[in-house]
Amino acid sequence: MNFSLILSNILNPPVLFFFLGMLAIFVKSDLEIPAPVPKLFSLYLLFAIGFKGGVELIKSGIDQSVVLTMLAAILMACIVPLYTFFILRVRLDTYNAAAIAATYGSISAVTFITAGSFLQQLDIPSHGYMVAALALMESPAIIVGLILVNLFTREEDSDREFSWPEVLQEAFLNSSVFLLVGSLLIGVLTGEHGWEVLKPFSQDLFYGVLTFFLLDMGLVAARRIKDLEKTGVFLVSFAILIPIVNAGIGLAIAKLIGMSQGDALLFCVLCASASYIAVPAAMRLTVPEANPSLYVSTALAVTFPFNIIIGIPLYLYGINLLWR
Amino acid sequence: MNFSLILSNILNPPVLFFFLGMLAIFVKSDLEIPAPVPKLFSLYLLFAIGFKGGVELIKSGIDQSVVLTMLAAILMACIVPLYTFFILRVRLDTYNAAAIAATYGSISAVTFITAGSFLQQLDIPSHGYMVAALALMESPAIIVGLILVNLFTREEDSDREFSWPEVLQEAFLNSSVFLLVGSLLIGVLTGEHGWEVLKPFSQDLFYGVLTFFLLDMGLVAARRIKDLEKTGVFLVSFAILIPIVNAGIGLAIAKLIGMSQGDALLFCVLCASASYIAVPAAMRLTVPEANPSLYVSTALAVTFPFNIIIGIPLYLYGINLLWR
Amino acid sequence: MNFSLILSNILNPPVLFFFLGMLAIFVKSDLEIPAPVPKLFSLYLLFAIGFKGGVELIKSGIDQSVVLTMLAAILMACIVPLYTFFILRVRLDTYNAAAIAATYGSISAVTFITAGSFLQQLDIPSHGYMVAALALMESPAIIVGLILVNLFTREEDSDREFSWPEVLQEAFLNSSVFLLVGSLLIGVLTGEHGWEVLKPFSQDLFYGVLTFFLLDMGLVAARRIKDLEKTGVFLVSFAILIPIVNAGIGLAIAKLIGMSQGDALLFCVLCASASYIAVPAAMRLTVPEANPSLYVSTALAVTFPFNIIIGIPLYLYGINLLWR
Amino acid sequence: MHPVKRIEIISDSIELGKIVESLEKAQVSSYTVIRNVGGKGIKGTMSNDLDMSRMENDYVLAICPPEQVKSVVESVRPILNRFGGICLISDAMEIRSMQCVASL
Amino acid sequence: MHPVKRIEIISDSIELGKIVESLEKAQVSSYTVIRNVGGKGIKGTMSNDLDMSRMENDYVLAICPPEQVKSVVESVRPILNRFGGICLISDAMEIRSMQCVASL
Amino acid sequence: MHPVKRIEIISDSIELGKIVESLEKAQVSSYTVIRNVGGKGIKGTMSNDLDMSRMENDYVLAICPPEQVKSVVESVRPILNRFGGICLISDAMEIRSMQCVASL
Ligand SMILES: Nc1ncnc2c1ncn2[C@@H]1O[C@H](COP(=O)(O)O)[C@@H](O)[C@H]1O
Ligand SMILES: Nc1ncnc2c1ncn2[C@@H]1O[C@H](COP(=O)(O)O)[C@@H](O)[C@H]1O
Ligand SMILES: Nc1ncnc2c1ncn2[C@@H]1O[C@H](COP(=O)(O)O)[C@@H](O)[C@H]1O
Ligand code: NA
Ligand code: NA
Ligand code: NA
Repeated sequence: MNFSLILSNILNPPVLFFFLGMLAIFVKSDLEIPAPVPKLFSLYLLFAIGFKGGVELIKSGIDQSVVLTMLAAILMACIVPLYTFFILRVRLDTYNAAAIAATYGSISAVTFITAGSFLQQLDIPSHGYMVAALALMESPAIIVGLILVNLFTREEDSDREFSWPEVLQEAFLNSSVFLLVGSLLIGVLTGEHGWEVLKPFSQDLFYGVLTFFLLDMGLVAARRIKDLEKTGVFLVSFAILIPIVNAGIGLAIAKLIGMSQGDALLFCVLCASASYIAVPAAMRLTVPEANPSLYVSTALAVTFPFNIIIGIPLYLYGINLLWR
Repeated sequence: MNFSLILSNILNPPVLFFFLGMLAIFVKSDLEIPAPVPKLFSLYLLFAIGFKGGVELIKSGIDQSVVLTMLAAILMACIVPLYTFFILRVRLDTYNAAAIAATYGSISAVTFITAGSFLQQLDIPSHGYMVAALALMESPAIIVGLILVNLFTREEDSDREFSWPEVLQEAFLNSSVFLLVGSLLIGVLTGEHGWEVLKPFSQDLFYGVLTFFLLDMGLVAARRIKDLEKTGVFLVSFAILIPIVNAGIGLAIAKLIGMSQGDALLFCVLCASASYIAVPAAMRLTVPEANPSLYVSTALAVTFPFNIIIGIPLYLYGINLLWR
Repeated sequence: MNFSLILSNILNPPVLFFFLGMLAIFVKSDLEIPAPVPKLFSLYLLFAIGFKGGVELIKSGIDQSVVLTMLAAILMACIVPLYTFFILRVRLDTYNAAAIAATYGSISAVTFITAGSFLQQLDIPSHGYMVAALALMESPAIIVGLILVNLFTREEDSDREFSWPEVLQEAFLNSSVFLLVGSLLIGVLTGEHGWEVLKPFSQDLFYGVLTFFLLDMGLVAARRIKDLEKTGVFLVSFAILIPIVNAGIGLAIAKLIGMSQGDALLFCVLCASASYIAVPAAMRLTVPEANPSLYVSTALAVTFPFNIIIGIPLYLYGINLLWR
Repeated sequence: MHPVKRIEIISDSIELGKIVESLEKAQVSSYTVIRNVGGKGIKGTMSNDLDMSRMENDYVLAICPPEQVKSVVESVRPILNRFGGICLISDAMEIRSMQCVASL
Repeated sequence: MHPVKRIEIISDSIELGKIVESLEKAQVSSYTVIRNVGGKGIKGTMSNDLDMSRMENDYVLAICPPEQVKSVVESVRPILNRFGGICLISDAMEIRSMQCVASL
Repeated sequence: MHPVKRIEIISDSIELGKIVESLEKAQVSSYTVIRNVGGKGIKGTMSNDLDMSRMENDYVLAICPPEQVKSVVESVRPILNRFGGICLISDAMEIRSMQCVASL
């Protein structure tokens, strides 16, 4: 049953340390992970999954299912911001609606990684090339978001001046995408041999770094929770319901193109997760009219914990039902 | 003989790197471990021993000897600040006496960890639940110290206003205690399974991180040595003699309740060590009248090196004599 | 053939990540390794090679070939700054010529380490005591450089006042030399036993840390490339040709005193590499008249990448020819 | 451009919470904090060497209209008196930035 | 000693590139940057908690002769108006240091 | 509140020891140091990219009574002349904090 899945997810060190981090804020402990450490850990995690993905990609080769998966990934990254924009527009102005839509169209690498370690724990296999899907899904939503802003604010606000080169720069060359894709390509280039020498660093430490990182994410998410008061009920419900809807669509597509169960879970998690790093930074720069605390807090304080704790086992439960 | 124990302790990489750190300051090398790294390493060490302790606790279960050990730990944490306060009162005012007493009533986790790695090297077993004793001994001394301040300064100084909730907060929810206890509980919850996946991170790196951390401790301790001039002969002798006395009392209690040799050493080290992290921070906040350089410098520049270099093998020598 | 060696060097994760770092700057990605991390990694690398070198030195013992190698190392560290000074004097003033000469007389530990991992990959053995040669070659060039400044500027500039104690301090007790030599001595003292316990930290992580560090070096080197415009063609050619010349001399000496192929490569790399850490810092303090962007940029943006990418396999190619 | 007051407070990190609280109490809700600042004062050197014990300093900069200074000083002074640290007030001109955040 | 103006700019890290550019455009080619500064402004708390998302602040200090201030302000103001942040101008005396770098 | 002078010194990290020494020589024994500050001056950009070579800057802030300024300037100037860096002096008011540390 679903609850046993949730339980076995929660009784994982990374998820428990996430709770511990949240608890630290609630009881006002002064625990903190000092400033550049979370950044270092996130660079490490991107490097490690990128590199591993590349090595596995070159081992498995590129066949039809890889191509289909990539197309599905790009498709979802483009349509999610579109339809969420119109939902958000009901209550919010164009700027904020577009920024939040872009946030939910993009992905959260840590949610993906946590789902990966959940699969590993349950011995459900998944393909290395899913990391390529992750990489492909980071950027398109940024572009879609900006097109929406341009379309719907053209007349009223004529002095908006962002240069498309700068936008493309932000979308495709921000540090997350760059390091992930770079590591993936290096994994492809060095293959099995490079893997052998880097394994103690990039594989053995992985789980521990993830655990520590989620401890910090717990601190960060809990600190953002008080922002939710200003955010309102509409956005909070949005931040829980839309991931489920997106995961549902992802699930249908995954079934349609015949993904394995493991890959399907990762794909659903990509669809369901929201970016709280790359997209917010891009939005600050290109849509400064939007309120960062809206798009950051919903993604970080609601959607991220929801996915980590309930979403992942829930989506797997759905997959188990459908794939049987 | 004792000297061979001291030698085998000193010829350990962690202790040698501690010396190297001190040497760097004495010869004015510009070696330094940049700012958040020592903090990160101390978080790591607390996480690692807490988690391991929790896993071992759930494996061994809680029996009478565990309960006796915990009671002994709390007892020592309460009486050490009491009697040291009156010794210190001979020469110091109430504020400083209470702050130093609290410092010596609490513990130093790194001294404990170094003792643990010393035991491991000599293949002397010890129980994982000693980490729980460590956790229990951090906070009580803070409370005792503040009660002493309140008792002995009530009339003269009526505008002292610290709130007990804030004090309890500082004592029981400071980052060291919180992370240690939290990791221990997560270790208990995830047990053997969690241990398996986190082992490469939390076990294999442990010794190396400890070594690097002690290099930094050497730098820190040596920088504090010049403060000792102002501290005076009384406090310096106190900082060497009291650990021996406390270890002696600890040893007697350990024998009484039938601890194993390994556990007895760890217990002695807990009694003998002085806090230079949690307690000083709590004292700064609650007894700002006390001079931090007194309680920090004695604990850090005298007691810590003494325990690391001479104390640990000395206490083991005593245990070897008594347990034979 | 040479090209296959270059290729097998380039298709190494560390070298590829170096390229990735450079690329990040060229395409203006915002990738960066936050501030104290590179410092931590360089401390780690010095610690790890020093410690390993010490352990291997005590295993192999000190025989005639060790002594010859050390003498050769000191010799090269003294003559390289001498003759390069006179070459540089053709175009530059005394201060800059001496500072750059000192830079090229000293060594780059990371170049050495990269060469070591290249050897390991090709299964070519080398001796641990080469680390001692590395340590011996860091400082002499600083002294030689300052003697040159003193000799050639005495009359014109009478208010130069640097104290020799301060200079010797900088030369022999700067953090790089201190940590390297300290770790080496601790390796000698603890031998096989210390190695056993520290291996997961100092050996297994080594390659990964090197890879990450080279990613940062790529960022750093590429950022310096724009400085080369001001530097001029003379210095850029110097920065490529002199390493080859120095490696050639090193190769001849290595052949003369009968080093193994692996040791010969490491020795050539030491001769060919230029310091961008210890010497620049010492020069800033003792020859502030020299322009740091000249000596740092040539060493970092030209010589370092040249050695890492082309130099190492080129020198090995030469050795393969001569040793056959 | 209009005249403002720069309020600078340097104190132990452990006081930061109280200081920020007292700023907010004095209606100063915008400020900048530089953490882990080294220094030496009456209590001796607070270099990074005790970083782990949270015994370094923090630097707080708050810009406010001249008329607010008095209430800030009254609010911050007791904390500094009790725990140490230093508070400076100086003059500056601010470039009024009129930010167009849609939702604010 | 001669009078100079201290220009202080506190803003989101993502703006740093634009701000430095605008300083250079106004012929101010010497400046100091303190990165990863925490703070709270109209946009809410920017503590280190989003460090990884580059959403902290940077502090820029540029010292320049009084006559340059106007062009700096004109150059920086549009950026602050668009992206937020604060710019202060105050007076100071500089100790003229005449550095003898041989090659400059 | 009483008037004081803010002395700000920005210089290469390698000079920090000498600068602090010269402050102490001029009887200024309280100061604040912000380390690893980036910047650009005559010698070019000193961003964090050479952190490991200790070639970043440090920022020193010392508050002292007006009458001490002259001796500080005389003490610090030769160092800046030789190694580069910048020294600023400005006015401020200090909130006198009377700390009650029992043992001082
Ligand atoms: N005169 C001063 N100038 C600059 N910073 C100061 C001064 N006095 C105190 N500080 C800073 O405030 C911190 C606490 O000061 P104190 O409470 O006097 O120990 C010191 O560590 C310094 O960083
Ligand atoms: N009045 C102020 N005093 C000090 N710092 C400020 C002030 N207003 C804004 N800041 C800084 O500038 C950053 C951006 O401000 P804002 O654009 O208003 O959100 C804040 O996070 C603060 O660090
Ligand atoms: N005009 C200025 N404004 C702000 N900071 C400066 C200025 N001039 C120099 N600095 C700082 O002082 C450092 C050393 O300056 P310099 O000796 O000129 O290279 C620079 O890297 C800057 O951080
Ligand atoms: Na998504
Ligand atoms: Na104790
Ligand atoms: Na060389």
